Parts: sequence; C-alpha cells; structure tokens
Amino acid sequence: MLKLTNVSKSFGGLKAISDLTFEVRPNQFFGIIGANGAGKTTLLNLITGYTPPSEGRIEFEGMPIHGLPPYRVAHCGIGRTFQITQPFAEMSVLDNVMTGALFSRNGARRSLRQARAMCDEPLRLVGLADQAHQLAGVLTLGARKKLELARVLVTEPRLLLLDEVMGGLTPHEIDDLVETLRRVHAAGTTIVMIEHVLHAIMNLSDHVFVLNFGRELYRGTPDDVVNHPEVIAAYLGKPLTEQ
Amino acid sequence: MMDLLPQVLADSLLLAGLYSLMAVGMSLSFGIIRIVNFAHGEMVMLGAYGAYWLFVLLGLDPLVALPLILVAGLCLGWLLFRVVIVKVLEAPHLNQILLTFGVGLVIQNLVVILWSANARSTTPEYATASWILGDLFLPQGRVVAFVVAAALIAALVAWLHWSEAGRATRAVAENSAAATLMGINVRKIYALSFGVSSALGAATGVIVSFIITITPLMGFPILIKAVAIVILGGLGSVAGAVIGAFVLATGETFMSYYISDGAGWAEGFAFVIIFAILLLRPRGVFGQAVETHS
Amino acid sequence: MTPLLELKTLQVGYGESLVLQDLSLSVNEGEIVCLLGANGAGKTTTTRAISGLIAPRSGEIRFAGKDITTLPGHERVTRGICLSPEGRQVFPNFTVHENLLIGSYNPAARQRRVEKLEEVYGLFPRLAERRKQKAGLMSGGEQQMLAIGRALMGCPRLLVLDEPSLGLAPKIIIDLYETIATIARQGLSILFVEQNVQAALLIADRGYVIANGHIAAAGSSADLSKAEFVQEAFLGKKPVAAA
Amino acid sequence: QETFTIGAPASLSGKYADYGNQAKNGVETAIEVWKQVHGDKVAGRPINVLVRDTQSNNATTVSLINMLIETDKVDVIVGPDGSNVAAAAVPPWKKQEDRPIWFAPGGSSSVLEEEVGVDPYFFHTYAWTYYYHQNTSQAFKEIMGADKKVAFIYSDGAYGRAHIDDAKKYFEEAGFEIVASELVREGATDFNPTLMRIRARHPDILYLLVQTNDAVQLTKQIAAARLDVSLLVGTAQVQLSSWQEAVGVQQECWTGVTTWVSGLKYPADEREPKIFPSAADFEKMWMEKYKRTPDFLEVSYYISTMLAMLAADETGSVDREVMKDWLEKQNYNTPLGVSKFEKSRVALHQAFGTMVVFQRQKQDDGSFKSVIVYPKEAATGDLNLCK
Amino acid sequence: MNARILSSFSPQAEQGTTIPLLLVAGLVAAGIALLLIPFLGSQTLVDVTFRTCSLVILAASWNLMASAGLISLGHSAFFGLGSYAGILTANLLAVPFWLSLVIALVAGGVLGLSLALVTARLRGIFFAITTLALSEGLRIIAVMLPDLTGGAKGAYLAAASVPSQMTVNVAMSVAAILACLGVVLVFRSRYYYALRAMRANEHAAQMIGIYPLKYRVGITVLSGAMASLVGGIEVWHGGYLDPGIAFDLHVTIMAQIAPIIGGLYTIVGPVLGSVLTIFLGDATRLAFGHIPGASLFVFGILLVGCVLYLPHGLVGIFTRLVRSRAALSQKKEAVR
Ligand SMILES: Nc1ncnc2c1ncn2[C@@H]1O[C@H](COP(=O)(O)OP(=O)(O)OP(=O)(O)O)[C@@H](O)[C@H]1O
Ligand SMILES: Nc1ncnc2c1ncn2[C@@H]1O[C@H](COP(=O)(O)OP(=O)(O)OP(=O)(O)O)[C@@H](O)[C@H]1O
Ligand SMILES: CC(C)C[C@H](N)C(=O)O
Ligand SMILES: [Mg+2]
Ligand SMILES: [Mg+2]
Repeated sequence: MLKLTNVSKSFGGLKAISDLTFEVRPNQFFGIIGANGAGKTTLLNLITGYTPPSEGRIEFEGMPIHGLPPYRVAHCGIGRTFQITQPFAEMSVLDNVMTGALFSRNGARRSLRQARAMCDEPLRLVGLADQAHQLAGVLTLGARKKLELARVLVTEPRLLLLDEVMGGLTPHEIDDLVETLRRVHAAGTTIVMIEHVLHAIMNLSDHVFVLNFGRELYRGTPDDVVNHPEVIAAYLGKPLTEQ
Repeated sequence: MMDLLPQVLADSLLLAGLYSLMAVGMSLSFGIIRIVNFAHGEMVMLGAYGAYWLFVLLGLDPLVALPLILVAGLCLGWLLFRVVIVKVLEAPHLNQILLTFGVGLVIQNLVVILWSANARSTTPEYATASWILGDLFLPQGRVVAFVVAAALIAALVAWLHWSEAGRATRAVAENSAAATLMGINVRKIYALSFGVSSALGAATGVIVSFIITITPLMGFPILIKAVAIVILGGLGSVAGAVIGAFVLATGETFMSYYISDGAGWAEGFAFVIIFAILLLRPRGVFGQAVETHS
Repeated sequence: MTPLLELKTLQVGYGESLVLQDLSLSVNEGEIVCLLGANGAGKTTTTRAISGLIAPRSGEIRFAGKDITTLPGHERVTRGICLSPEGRQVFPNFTVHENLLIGSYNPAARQRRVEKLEEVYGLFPRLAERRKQKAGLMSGGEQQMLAIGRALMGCPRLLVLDEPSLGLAPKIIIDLYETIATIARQGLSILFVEQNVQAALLIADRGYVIANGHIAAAGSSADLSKAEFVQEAFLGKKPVAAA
Repeated sequence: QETFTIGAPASLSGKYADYGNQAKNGVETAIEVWKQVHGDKVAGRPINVLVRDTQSNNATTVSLINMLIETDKVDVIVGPDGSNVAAAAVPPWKKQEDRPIWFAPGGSSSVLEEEVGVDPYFFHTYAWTYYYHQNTSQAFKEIMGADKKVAFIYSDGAYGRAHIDDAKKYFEEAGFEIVASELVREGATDFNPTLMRIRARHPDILYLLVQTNDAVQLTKQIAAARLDVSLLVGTAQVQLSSWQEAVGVQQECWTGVTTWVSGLKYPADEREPKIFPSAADFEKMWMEKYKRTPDFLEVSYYISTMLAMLAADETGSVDREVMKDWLEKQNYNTPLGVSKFEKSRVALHQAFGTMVVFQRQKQDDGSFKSVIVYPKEAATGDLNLCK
Repeated sequence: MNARILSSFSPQAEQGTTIPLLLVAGLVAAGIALLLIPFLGSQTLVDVTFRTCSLVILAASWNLMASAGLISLGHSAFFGLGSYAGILTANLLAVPFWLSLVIALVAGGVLGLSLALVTARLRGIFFAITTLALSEGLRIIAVMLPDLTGGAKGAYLAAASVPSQMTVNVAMSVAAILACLGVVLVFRSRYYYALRAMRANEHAAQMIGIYPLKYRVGITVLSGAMASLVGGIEVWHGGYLDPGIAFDLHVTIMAQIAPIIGGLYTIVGPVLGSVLTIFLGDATRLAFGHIPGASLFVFGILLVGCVLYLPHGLVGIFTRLVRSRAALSQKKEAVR
C-alpha cells in the first residue's frame, strides 16, 4: 500500500534518513520505534510532503507521491497527526474537526450540515465529545493529542500515520486509546504508528520497524524486536524483561 | 557622465549614513522586543524639534545638543514603553502596529497644537557649507551627519557586543524566557532597548534637523524608508539595516543621476527592491530566523 | 532545620486549565531530589513555578526561609535558584563562551566568574574545546552540557534541572549523573526532573511523583523504586490492559 | 433669527495645517475688525462663522462642502486652502443647484480654474499659476535682459506640476534659454543629484517651483552646492515667514513673486478706511495682534471674508444673485490692491492677480527685508545679483 | 437562543448552516434603511450614511483578508486602483457609471489575484509590508505618469453623463449591503473554515486537505474587488482624484481601525466598528475641529484607548456579556 524505495533525506551535512526501503501492506498495523533524533518524524514528513526526499521513491497504492504538496497527499487518502500538536487554536474543537470533514478527499461534496454530522463519531471515539465547544487553544496537551486524532479520523483516511499520539496521556487514557485504535484498524484503516509508549506499540503492531540514526536497524514482530540485542543496545538500553 | 562617478559614490555614501541611523533604531526595537514601532518616525520628529528649540532658544549647536537629546529620547522611549507598549507586549502584531500608529498620531498632532505646523530647520554654519576636494564636492552638513551616524552605530554595536548590559540585551532578543533564567530583568531590558531605539530615532532627528525640513509630519516618510531598509536587511539585524541603507541610498542616488526624471522614480526603487527581496529571500539579506506567524 | 526550598499547596495553571492543583514538596540543603511523573503531569510547570517563569495562582514558595512566591524570575537567580530548562534553551547565536558568561550575569556570580568558568570547563572539557563555537551549531548533547554549565555559572544554591538527560547518549548520561553527584557533594542542592526513572532513582536521595496535579507518591529512592505504583506507571511492568 | 453664515473649510490638521492656520487667522481677524467697525450684524443678521477642519483630506472636504451647503445653509464659502483640497472642493460645490458664492483665496492651480469654468458664483481672490510666470519672466527680461539661461526645479507634487508648464511657456516666450527643468520628489532626503546635474548646465537663473517644505531643504542644499548662478527665484515660499526663519542668512538674494509682501503702498479705501486700511496700516495692525507681518494667505482670506460681508451688508440681502451682481460692480482699495473682479484666462471673477516681484536683501542691522523690484511703479529698490 | 446569538457574533461560530433569525432580521432592517436613506434622509444623514457604507465595505474587505491571516497594510492600493480604473475608463473611454464600477471591481480582483500569486510564500509581517510597498509603488506610478493619470495635479471626472448624487449614494448603500451579504456567505461557507484554519496554522491545514493558495487567491480577489469598488464609487462621489487621495494611508488605517475596535474576524465587528469610527471621527472633528491639530490628536487618543482597553473589540464585550449570562443561567438550571 505504502512503499518506500531507497529514500534518503539530509539537512545540510546531517543525514537524517539514509537509504530506507520498506513497505506497508494494506490493513497492516505498522509500528516504528527508535531513539530520539533517529529520524522518525522526518520520515513522516517525507511521506506527507512536508519535506521533499533528497533521494528515493515513495509510492502510495502504486502511485508515486513524493514531491506532492501535503494537501495533495491528504487527498490521496493519507492522514497524519503531529508530534508537536497543531490545533487551530482560535477555533472550537468541533470546528477543528469539521474543517477536517470539509476538506478531505470527499469533503468538496459535503455541505456544512453533513460535515457537522460527521464530527460526532470521531469526537466520541477519542473522548472529546464533552469539550466540543471549547477553544482548541486552551486544551491540555493530552486533549490536543486527542484532537489531532479526531481531526484526522474524520477525513476517513485509508492510511493513518500517527506520531506519538499517546505522549501526554495517563495510563488509563492510553488504554482507552489503544482500544480505539484497535477498532479503527479493524474497520479497515491501515495504520503506521510512532510511539515511545512501548507496551502500546508492542500490543497493537503486527510489524515493528526500528530506526537508528536514520537507518533501518531491525524489523520484525514485536516479540522479535524487543529481544533483539541490537535493538536493546540502541534503544531499550536493557532487555525489556529487566526494565 | 562617467566623470560624475566619484561624486555619485560620495553622495550615495553620505546618504547611506543618514539612512542607516534612520533604520537602526527601528531595527533594534523590532529585533529585541519584536515590535514594529510605527511611531519611530515621530521620535525622529521630536528629536528634530528638540534640536531646533535648543538651537533657537539657547543657541546650542545641534551637535552640542545631541547628548542632551539622546538622553531625552532615552527617557521618553522608556516612559512610552512603561506606560503603553508594555500593555501590548503579548498582543498580536496588528494591535501593536495600530497602537504605535495611534501614539504617532497623538504625538504628531500634539506638536501641531504646541508649535504649529510651520516648516523649520536648524542653521548651524556647516549646514550650508561644503568642502571641495578636486572635482569632489562634499556638503559639510552631510559629512557631519555621516560621522555622527557612524559613531552612534559603532557605539551601539560596541555596546551590544562588549558590555554586560549589551550582552544581556542580545540574550533577551534571542530567548527572553532563558534570559530571565540568567537573572536578567527582561522587562527592564525591553524598556531599555525601546529607550535606546527611541534615542537613536531622536538622534536621527538631530542630524536631519539641519538637512531636511522639520515639520510635524516629517516622520512618516522617514518611517516608510526605515521600514524598507529594515526589510531589505532583514528584520532585527543591525548589520542588515546598515547594508540595506547602503543598497537603498546607492540605488536612489544612481537613479537620480543617470535617469531622466530619475529623482521621481527613485523612491519606487525602494519598493521594487522590497518586492524582489521578499520574493527571493523572504527573510531579507541578513535576516535572522524571525517567526513569520503573526 | 527548615528546608532550602519549600512548595506549599501550590496551584499553577495556564489560561483556563489548572495543571498543578495542590502541590507541596521540599528540598533540603545538599540533597538530590528527583521529580517523576507522566508526560504532561506538570513537572516542567513545577520547575517553571520555582524559577518564576510562571506565577502560581495560590500557594507559597519559600526559599532559604523567605517567601519568594511573588519574586520575579530574575531576582530568584540572584537569590541562588538556577534552572537548566526543558529543551535546553541555549542562546543559539552566542558562542559557547558567551553563553557561559551570560550565565553569571547576576552581580554575585559575576564576581566569581573566572573561578566558575574554570570549574565548568573542567567539568565539561568538551565545552572548553568548543568555546568559540556558536551554541546553535553544537550537537544536542553538547547543548545540554552547555545548559547545565550555564546554570552552574550562576553560583546556585539550588540547581534545578529539567530532564537533563534528554537527547544525551547513554554514555554521557552516566557521566552527567556522576557530575550531579559530585556537585551535590560540594553542598549544592539539586532538584531534577527525569523520565529515565531508573537512573534517576539511582542517584537521588529522595523522589516525588506528580500525578493529577499533586504529589502522588514521595519517599526515599529505595522505597520509590519498590513501590508498585511507580513500577506500574514508569517501569513498564504493568501488564497491558486486557480490555 | 436668521444669521449670515460664512462657511470656512480650512486644513487645520494634516499636511496643510500650516496653510489652514493662516486661513483661520485671516477669517477670524476679518470678523473681529468688522464687529469693531460695523457692529455684530451683517445685513441685519448676526454673523455666524463655521470654521471646519478638512484634515487636509479630500474625502472629508467633500463631506464638509456638502454639509456646509445643505445642512448649514451657509451664505458664502471662504476656502479651502491647499491645492489638492481646493481642487477636491470643486465637484461637490458645482453639483449643488443652489450653491452659495465661493471665495477661493488659496488654490492657484489652473486645473482648478478649468474645472470651475465660467461659473458665475466663483470668485478667485488669489493668483493663478500663470500670473506668477508672466510677472517673473517680464520682470527679469526688463531688469536683466532675456539673454539668460534659466533652470527650473519642480516637485512631483501638485504644486510643481501645476507650475512647470506655464513657467516654461512664459520664459520661452520672453526669449530666455531654458537649460534645465529637473523634477524632484516631494520630501526627498537628498536633492544633490539634481543640483549637480544643474551645475553642469551653468544656468544664470535658478527657479524653484516647490512647496515650502522642500524649498527650505533645497535652499540650504543650493547654498552648500555653491552653484554659480546670478539669481535665485522661488514662488510661494519666499515671502512666508516660516521659510525665512527656517533658512536664516541663506535667504539673501532670493527673489520671489507674490500678491502680498511687506512694504506695498496700496492706499486705504475712502469709504471703508477701517475695513480696508492702507497696506502699511494693515501690516501695523497685524503686527500688533500677531507680533509678525501677515502671510499672503492671511491677507487674501481677510479680504475675501470682508468682501463677503460687505456684499451682504451693502445690498441688505443674502441672495446670491444680488450679492454676485454687487460683487461684480464693487471696487475697493484693499491692502492687496483694487478689489475689482475681472475675467481671467477661463474663469469669470478674478481679483488681486497683480503680483509683485521682490527680493530678500540684507539690511545694515543684519536683518532681512523684502525689497520690491517689479513692477517699477511699486519698486522700493533694485534687484541685486547673487554673488 | 443565547448560543445562537453568540455564534453569530463570536469568531468561533459553530452552527455553520443556521443563520440566526435575529441577525437576518437585523440585516434586512439595516439594508432597507440604507436603501431608503438616500431618498428620505437629511443631507447630514445621507452623507454620514455614505461614508459609513464606504468604510463598512473597506473594513469588511480588510477583515476578510485578515481572517485568512493576511494582514494588509496597503489596502489603499486596491482603493486607489479602483479609483483610477473608474475615473480613467469614464474619462478616456466614456463608459457609463455602472460599467465603470464593474471595471473597478474587476481591476481590484485582478490586483488581488496578482498579489496572492506573487506573495504565495509570504505570511505575517512580511506579507503586510509587501502590501505597504504595493500601495506606495502604485502611488509613485500614478505620480510619475501624469499624461495618463493627471499626475499630482489631479484629474477631474469628465464623464458625459454624471449620475445624480442620489444614484451614487444608492450605489454605495447597495454595495455595502452586497458586501455584507458576501461576507455572511463566506463566513457561512466552507471558506470560513479554510480561512481560520490557514490563519491558525497553514501547515496543519494542508494535512487535512486544504490547498492554501486556492483560498488565498479566492479571498484576496474578493477582498481586493470590494475595496476597489469603494474607490470606484468614491470617484463618482468626489469627482476629483489625485495620487495622494487614491493611495492614502488613511484609507488603510481606517479600514483596520474599524474591524479592530468592532471585533476582528467577525461578521458584525467591521460594521459596528465602522459606525463607531465614523462617529468618533465626526465628533472629534466637530468638537475640536477649530483648533489646529486637535481633532486628529483626540482621535489618536481614542484609537490608542481602543487598542489598549478593547483588545477584542465591541463584539468582544458583547460576547463576554452573553457568555457570562449563559453561564449564569446554566448555574441556575444546575441549582434547580
Ligand atoms: N529542518 C531540519 N533541519 C536540520 N536538521 C533537522 C531538521 N529536522 C530534523 N532535523 C534533524 O534530523 C534528525 C531526525 O529528526 P526527527 O525529528 O526525525 O527525529 P525523531 O526520530 O522524530 O525523534 P523524536 O523521537 O525525538 O521525535 C535530528 O537529529 C534532527 O535534529
Ligand atoms: N504554555 C502553556 N499553555 C497552556 N498549557 C500548557 C502550557 N505549558 C504546558 N501546558 C500544559 O500543562 C500541562 C503540564 O505541562 P508540563 O510541561 O508541566 O508537563 P511535564 O510534566 O513537564 O511533561 P513532560 O514530561 O512532557 O515534560 C500539560 O498538560 C500542558 O499541556
Ligand atoms: C495654499 C496656497 C499657498 C497655494 C497652494 N500652494 C496652491 O498651489 O494652490
Ligand atoms: Mg519525532
Ligand atoms: Mg517537561
């Protein structure tokens, strides 16, 4: 579904991503982990058109999407959240989500009323229904992360890219969110998730990709990954069982 | 007309000195407080009136009056900051612009009320004298202005780079929250830099008092020019402002010399450059990374 | 003995939201205290309140026996509270040396500037090597050293470190912790925020856990690392919620 | 009770505030003098003066004119000043069917004249641009001979643009050689390039067609540039006290042309000697009140206001037809000369177009004085060449 | 009810599809009044109405751009271009009144289009200063091409068939009504969501599929056309034009003041603000107009006061009032 071939990205002298090749298959739940500064966010930026790759090809459902501006990528059916949340601060939570509904792939054909009607479900799913009329600017970090998610869910993406949506949430909320994502996934959305909350990503992903200094370090099932010595050395520090 | 070239260059240089001082003050308050001060032109105007009254009433030469007016400008800027500007520090750019514009309007018309709208100027002897070096003709007033401008800018740069307070000021410009953590009183530095910026504006007024005509409305064209220069050089950079001033002065002077009716189009030159620079290098030639969201 | 720093029933918030609801803690002279808590729990907010970057809504902050609740931030530095903030916040266009100089801006520290410079350069030889380099061009780890060194330049009685290990290589983290222990042995008090809970509890004398805006747990490091609550929340031992 | 209402739109703030203030002084002094001489009433009605601020803004001027005419029902309009503002006042005034008599003591632009056309209710009490240049070209030809080279500097503002064509025309007709005609920008910071270009042409006469603000700066730059010219000439600014003060000793030798200058010898009117004293007495009165000699706008506003009041008072009517007929017939001796209205190039009613050429000359006590050099019958001295 | 009123006033309107009855009624009433005034009102009223309508359009136009995060410091560029388009086509091509207005409208739209395309990468203060440069640049062109524009000497409208003053007044009223309707439509459409999203964060807006340039072009074309139209009508009202008038910074400043003291980014803010601005301007002029400098001095003080003490404009006060009343009534319900 999403295919990266020999993708590289450098900022000046720094090679943030070097020569990555991987594929995400339809309806996969694809986890990405890696140390701080490993290049995970950069990778998402490459896919969604915020930064053009220095080299390589990115294809989505067989179509090349590298070089497309972000809004075109969004129209292709790819949605993402931002690690550093980017709410439309002066709009209410509901309006934030509605904006998502209006301008997504099918949004052009929706009336305001229809768009409005579409917002309830995602708001309920992420648990923001109570705060629908609050200004997004005053939300707590956790709530903003939820808003990020709701805003992208309403666009009904076929591929959903999540950048640390669980950061800032309480363990209890994380558990709820894990459930939500499981349901979104079950409903047919392919998900790529970057996360430091290990138990969540290990629990959800069927495939985990480990990034280190912009390169692939390892990939495999969650169980393989947590027990792989190089991953332990580069990312976990100590085996998960000892932690 | 090639034999004019040395004269053209001399004129450009002298004009650039004047423009630099116009722009540096404005650039300073933007660089440190992030406020585009639309009343900066009025500081220039007040400085010019200060020089005028000291000249007429006490017979003080503008150069003698300069230190007094620098201090007065500093105090006025400080006061203005403490009384009004401080209230919009966190407000959107737009409110700040409109506020400073309003302050400018008030000052302008206060001057009309107090001293009428009559045209004035100071007339020390050097204002109308000149030196002649071979073919080169150097108006003394402009040379004096250039020297004063250069000295003040050099002093500013030295202060910013080598004094403790200057270092603190630059620190505030780079990161005001971190500056607080160094034990720097950020509000005080803001007030100080607004004061210094105003003082530089007032000093500009002193040196233009014997060059251009003093009227209550003289500030606006100066402001526009300063904005153009500051954008050219990059918001908030002293070096950029100086370079912007040179580009603008040279361009205007060359146009006035070499193009028929060029003097009329010369001001247009500034705006053409603004367009070009913004399109090619949206942050100006020497721009620091300035936040572009307002 | 009265503690060096004492926070009493502190309430701190941003805009309409209240982050710290009722927080009390104390740090004694010569003590290393660590502050733990989930993302967004309010650790950074606590450090900001201590150093005066944000004003508490109610409650009291006492330092060296005096009430400093309403003292502006820059004056707290003069009293001896220095913070190495979250995200480092070095002055990017200043050289390393200038960054350190500005660290001793307050008059008391200025007098001991030469001596302090030597001390910091001794502590972080890397900074001495790079003293002419612009801080913005330093690597993340080097910037972190600089931020800590800069805070030390202020001759603090209480050094507050917000996630000092962020972005540092593991090897450097070990160095850093040794340094922190050394500093404390010289009589300085240290309050530090850390995500790396295990490491933190190794060097700290005591620890506090913030949750939901108050102190959820407190105690000696040994007690804390054994507490089930802490283990669940931070050490990844919680069995994934079977929902 | 019905009043006699004078609408006086004046630019009291904004860029023409200088002129507006003079306009206001002129009108107010006229009212004061009238009340001392003829009492509180005009044609049996109390006098009502509405001085309104145009803010030097055209849109405001349009509203003001509309309101003065329709709401305030003024009987005459005196003003406004400043060429753009005066120009902007024409269409709204012309649009009104029952427009009142309009005295225009300010604007000199022939654009304004052409737009007003042969309107019977328009009374121009100031010189049109071409009067300036007819006079100066004639004066210099008679005094110096026409075999001289002339250079013009004109501003890109309304003033310069309005003057330059007539200036060139009359000097060419008089036989002068025009060696340069340089455009400068209003409010420019440096006029040196222009002066250097002019220096290369070696003119004998340098003629400035700019507003006061630019004139101050230019005067000083010209002095510094040590141009080798025999005569420096300016238009409106030379007789303005603000220009004279601003340039100090550099006013030496500058020659100007104007309707009013200190030292004119017009006699007092026999019928209304208090209203229209001799030019000298008028000046004295002004000195007492304002501690300085009057500026030309003040004189023309004073006289225009007086004529308006006389028109109503003498006819006992505020009907514009009646007043117009009376105004067309009257002729007083005023401080600006005889007040008879005659046809100008286009417009029907023009008074005080007689201009004098004068020169600022240093006196023994170090002060400066305007010495009238042309026409001969008014002259109080000779034209000096500049060193 | 409260929520509905609130939504029509507050920047964070939510009930996108329902136009509150009150607002509709208010607008219709105001519209009818505006249309009747040129026929029935006293001269003063007619004049004030004309100027208010003119400012309403300018303010609404400026506010539209601002809503998309595009701060214009050169709105007089549009106004001036419209004025010249109007007077030049009338004088040179002898086009009639209505057609000249259409031409002014189109000219403004085209200038808006070019501005949007040229400044596609600029935001914030940089965009603002570009617009300032645009206006000053156009002024210089107008000054320096006297054969075409009349230059600084100015030009009079020499149209063969000058419409009656009443026609011009009605045209301005109609234009104001249309402009308000236009703004209401924009603010009730998907555009409104795109604009606010762009203003808040162009980056994030892209990720949910918003193509910023498209909406930027749309809004500058509309806004430019509106401001230009005002210039076009004003020329027929004033009958005289010169570059200083056409590209007067005053126009820009008034267009900013009105929305700011009325309420930025709202529908009614610019309207309320225009009424208040005109009122304050006239009041200070009448009260202090005979003292040189005084009227603008007082106006300046009022302006500073408004920025300091009404940071959210009149609408802000209103919203807060409604909010606190809503909160109060909620509390009461809770008690019950
Ligand atoms: N615009 C940029 N210019 C220069 N360097 C950049 C830029 N963006 C990212 N980098 C660098 O690229 C590297 C990868 O950054 P990235 O944000 O992708 O890391 P990450 O894996 O997402 O880390 P984290 O877990 O902290 O989010 C970092 O070293 C970062 O400093
Ligand atoms: N400037 C701000 N404005 C509004 N809310 C804020 C602001 N800064 C922080 N918050 C909110 O306050 C809460 C506590 O933030 P704080 O930064 O203190 O957390 P923390 O414990 O340091 O988290 P982390 O581990 O992520 O650093 C968060 O929910 C955050 O969203
Ligand atoms: C107001 C007057 C001095 C004349 C004005 N400058 C004009 O040309 O019309
Ligand atoms: Mg990341
Ligand atoms: Mg933190």
